[in-house]
Amino acid sequence: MIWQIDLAILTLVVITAGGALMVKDLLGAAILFGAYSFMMCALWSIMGAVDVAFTEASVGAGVSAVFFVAAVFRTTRRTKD
Amino acid sequence: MNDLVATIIAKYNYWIYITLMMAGLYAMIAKNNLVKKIVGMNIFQTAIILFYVSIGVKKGATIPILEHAHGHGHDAHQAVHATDYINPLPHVLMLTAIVVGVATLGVALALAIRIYNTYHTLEEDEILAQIREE
Amino acid sequence: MSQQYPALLVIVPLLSALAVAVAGWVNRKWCFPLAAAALAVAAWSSVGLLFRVLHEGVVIYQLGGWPPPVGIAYYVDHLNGLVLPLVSIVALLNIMASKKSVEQEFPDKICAFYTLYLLMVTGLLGIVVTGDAFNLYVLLEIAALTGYGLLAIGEKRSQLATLHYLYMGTIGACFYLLGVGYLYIVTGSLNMVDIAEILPDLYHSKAVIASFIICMVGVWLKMAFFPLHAWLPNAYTYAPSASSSLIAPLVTKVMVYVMIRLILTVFTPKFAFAAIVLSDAVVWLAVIAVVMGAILALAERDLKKMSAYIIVTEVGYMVGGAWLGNRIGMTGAILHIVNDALMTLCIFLVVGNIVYKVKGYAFDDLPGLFRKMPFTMGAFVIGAMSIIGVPPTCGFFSKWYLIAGAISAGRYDFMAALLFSSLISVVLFFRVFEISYYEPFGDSHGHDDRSGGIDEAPVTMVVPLLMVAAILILLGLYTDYIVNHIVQFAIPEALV
Amino acid sequence: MKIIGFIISIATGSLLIYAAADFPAWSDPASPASTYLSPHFIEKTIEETSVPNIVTAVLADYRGFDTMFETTVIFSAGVVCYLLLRTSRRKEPETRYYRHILTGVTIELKEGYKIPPSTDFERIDSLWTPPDLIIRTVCRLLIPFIQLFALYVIAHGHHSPGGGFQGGVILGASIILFAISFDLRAAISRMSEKLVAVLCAVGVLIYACTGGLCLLFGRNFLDYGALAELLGVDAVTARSHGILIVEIGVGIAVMATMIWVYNNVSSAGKYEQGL
Repeated sequence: MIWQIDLAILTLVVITAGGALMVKDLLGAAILFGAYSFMMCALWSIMGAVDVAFTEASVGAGVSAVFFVAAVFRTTRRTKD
Repeated sequence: MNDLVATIIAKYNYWIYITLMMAGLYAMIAKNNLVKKIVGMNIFQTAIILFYVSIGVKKGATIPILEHAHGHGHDAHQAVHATDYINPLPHVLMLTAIVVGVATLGVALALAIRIYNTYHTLEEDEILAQIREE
Repeated sequence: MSQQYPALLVIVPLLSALAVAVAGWVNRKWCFPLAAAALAVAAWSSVGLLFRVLHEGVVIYQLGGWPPPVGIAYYVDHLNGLVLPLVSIVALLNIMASKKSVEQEFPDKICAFYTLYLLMVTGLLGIVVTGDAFNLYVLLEIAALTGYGLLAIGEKRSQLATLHYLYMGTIGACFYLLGVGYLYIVTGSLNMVDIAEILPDLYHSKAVIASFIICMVGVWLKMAFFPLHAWLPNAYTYAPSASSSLIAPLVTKVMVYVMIRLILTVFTPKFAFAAIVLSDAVVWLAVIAVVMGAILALAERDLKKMSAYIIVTEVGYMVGGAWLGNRIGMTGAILHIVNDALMTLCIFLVVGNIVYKVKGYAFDDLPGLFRKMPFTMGAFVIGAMSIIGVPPTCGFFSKWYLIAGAISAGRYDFMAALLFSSLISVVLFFRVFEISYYEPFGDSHGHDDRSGGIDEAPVTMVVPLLMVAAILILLGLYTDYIVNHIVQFAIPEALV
Repeated sequence: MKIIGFIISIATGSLLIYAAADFPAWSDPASPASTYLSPHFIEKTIEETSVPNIVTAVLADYRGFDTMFETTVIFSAGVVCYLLLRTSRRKEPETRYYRHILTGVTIELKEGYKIPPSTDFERIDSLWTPPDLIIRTVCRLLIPFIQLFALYVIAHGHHSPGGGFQGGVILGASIILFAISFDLRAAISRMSEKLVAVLCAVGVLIYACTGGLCLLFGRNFLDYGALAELLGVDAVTARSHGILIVEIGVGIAVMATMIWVYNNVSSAGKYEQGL
């Protein structure tokens, strides 16, 4: 485990999570959530949990993000917070 | 002081997971937008998954897939030592948790769409105002 | 065959749920018979299992043939032996009673409804029967997800109420998962009995204490214990009557069971009541829950929401009784799980019948109902008597045990809260009786039909309801048997 | 609400931080979690199930019961989305639109009229736009490879990361990609709602029936060792095969549910247009 990469990914996880919660646009939140999931997936594969990372890559960063985008498309992008 | 720094560094994964969990929990309670709450819910769930995956990590061990173990015979492989492989049990549990997460996400989004079709907004205060007017 | 009862119990509803899902695309008429037959088999095997437990003691069933700490095992003792028949029989009676109202409320989606109904029962039975802490989480989520589906197809406001329930339910389930994770990190095991064997050395570990608190908070969220109850009244009120009469009796009660199981089996009473000082505070919370639930119920002007707040009160009874930390209180709490499930079923079935005929459940819709629907309202009287706690009905006996437990624990505040809420229940129900007995039908609607002829709900709805009412009285008469032969063995010797 | 949320999350966080002090050191090989139960899985898996990927073995065999319910969770999510969103199938809109594929002419039909019986017409939605050539071509090229990879992931789950769940999601994602790059109607014409719904249930049924089969052979539920006679192999290999069978079931169920949920969510239950 290379600690520099580990640290960089941990930082990115926190940044994308914060971004997904703070950005004032639901489509942006959906995309940032996808990025967050992907960073999580990278973190887990570093930790050796390859199966979990694989699942998260396909489910979290893939299908969940698509569901979010689809739902935002069917409703609205507008948000107050 | 050095002790404190040492603990912080030694368990930084746990601190990250607690931070993410707090952020998700806060978003679920305090955010006004229904979809934002769902984003918070997912972050909350992934934080717990991160916690479980952290339990499984083992120093000096590799991923839980046995090497040189193809074939079915009992003599085709050498003795396997538990210290060489990462603990697989938390991974199994978390596969299940991820699935549960995406299932909950689907249901929550379906509900949000239904609510939008009824009230034409996703903001909770606006919906409650509309309900009060009825 | 009887060796496989524990498996059949969960697998038969699951298989039939899938069969219903497939059959629904072929012919809609097959859904109901399949579902009812599966629930009958589940009820049969749960009763069989109870008798096996009574004769042979604890039944352990290894799934996949792996011995417990490695694989998942079912662990059936007197406690879940008692709750299993309860769940399956309530589900069976309710599916019979609600056939007509399902056909009336959502004719297009009967098959999806019954699929979810059976999956929900699968989840609840699985929660009760399992002996594995993580397996419980998965089943918890099945019961919760299907519950969201069943609740959200009601009135216009039901979706928002359900979404709130979903947020709260997910937090609750995740807290439980986190608590299990904390247990796993210090013990390395997921099997409940196994954890209980490892834990005594770790009672002073901060992780175990935190795990206990987190698990409890998670379970309280799911059962709507007072400060965490906000999701319940709306979600249950706006739901279709067929789903609310399944979910209202069972979900909160099964969660109380989970709490008692965690206290008795996983953490053991020694830890929960002696090693950490929480029980006083929790009983205080329960006192507040009972009082506030009763007051909030008093403020409501419709029957269904009033019943929903009564559930909050009853949850307060059970949590308080369990946390009194003595044998009598625990007996009362376990007994009350059974009684309250049936009382709530009775009340919600009555509401379902009223909704079926009158299309409303506000107090304004009730006038003249005693003359119009004599059997329904007769059952309502029995259910109400049981909730108030009038002797021949079962509600009296569990309340008796709870009060006796409060006295022997020296918690007179809890006793006072119980008596206070009973008084409030008297007011609540007699108000309903007054409206529906004395005020003539049709006043508020301006109908000209003042004759008040009998216009009872269909037989298929009334007969199960009357059966529930009969069970309420029978349970009251057989309380001694249940306590001496079942509940007594459900509580470990360590708890005095 | 913001203040309450802040207090609650701080309280939770501090409880967790308080508890984390007593955790075993991070990545410690001597921690209880690594020494109590997991050595059994790591050391015995190959003897007992002959599956090198321990995660797959534990997932589908030792804790196979969890996984069956995990599949059920997914299935119930599909049913809930259908129940909540799907609008009645009987109602046909008053005006329908058809497109003549060869000429690209769009026809608007009032209620009661029909198009000439020809395969040259395709039904389209009011907001239909012609699919982009580049996207369409790239997707047409990619989708077979994605599906092939998904099948590899399902089949090779015994030896490498992956298994029914991941493979199923990828398989579902390939169909979702098709629905995004063309439109939902095109995807549904290839995979009808009924087929998707039935596949969902069939996937879980495969899993549950495999377990039920073990009951019929007189063993406990999901004890794949019972399948040895049926498959004509020894008990250990039977476990390996049993795992493969249930993984296929999981794959089918997950694929179908992902498509089902996407169809309902992206069209809000109307089954038109999509994303």
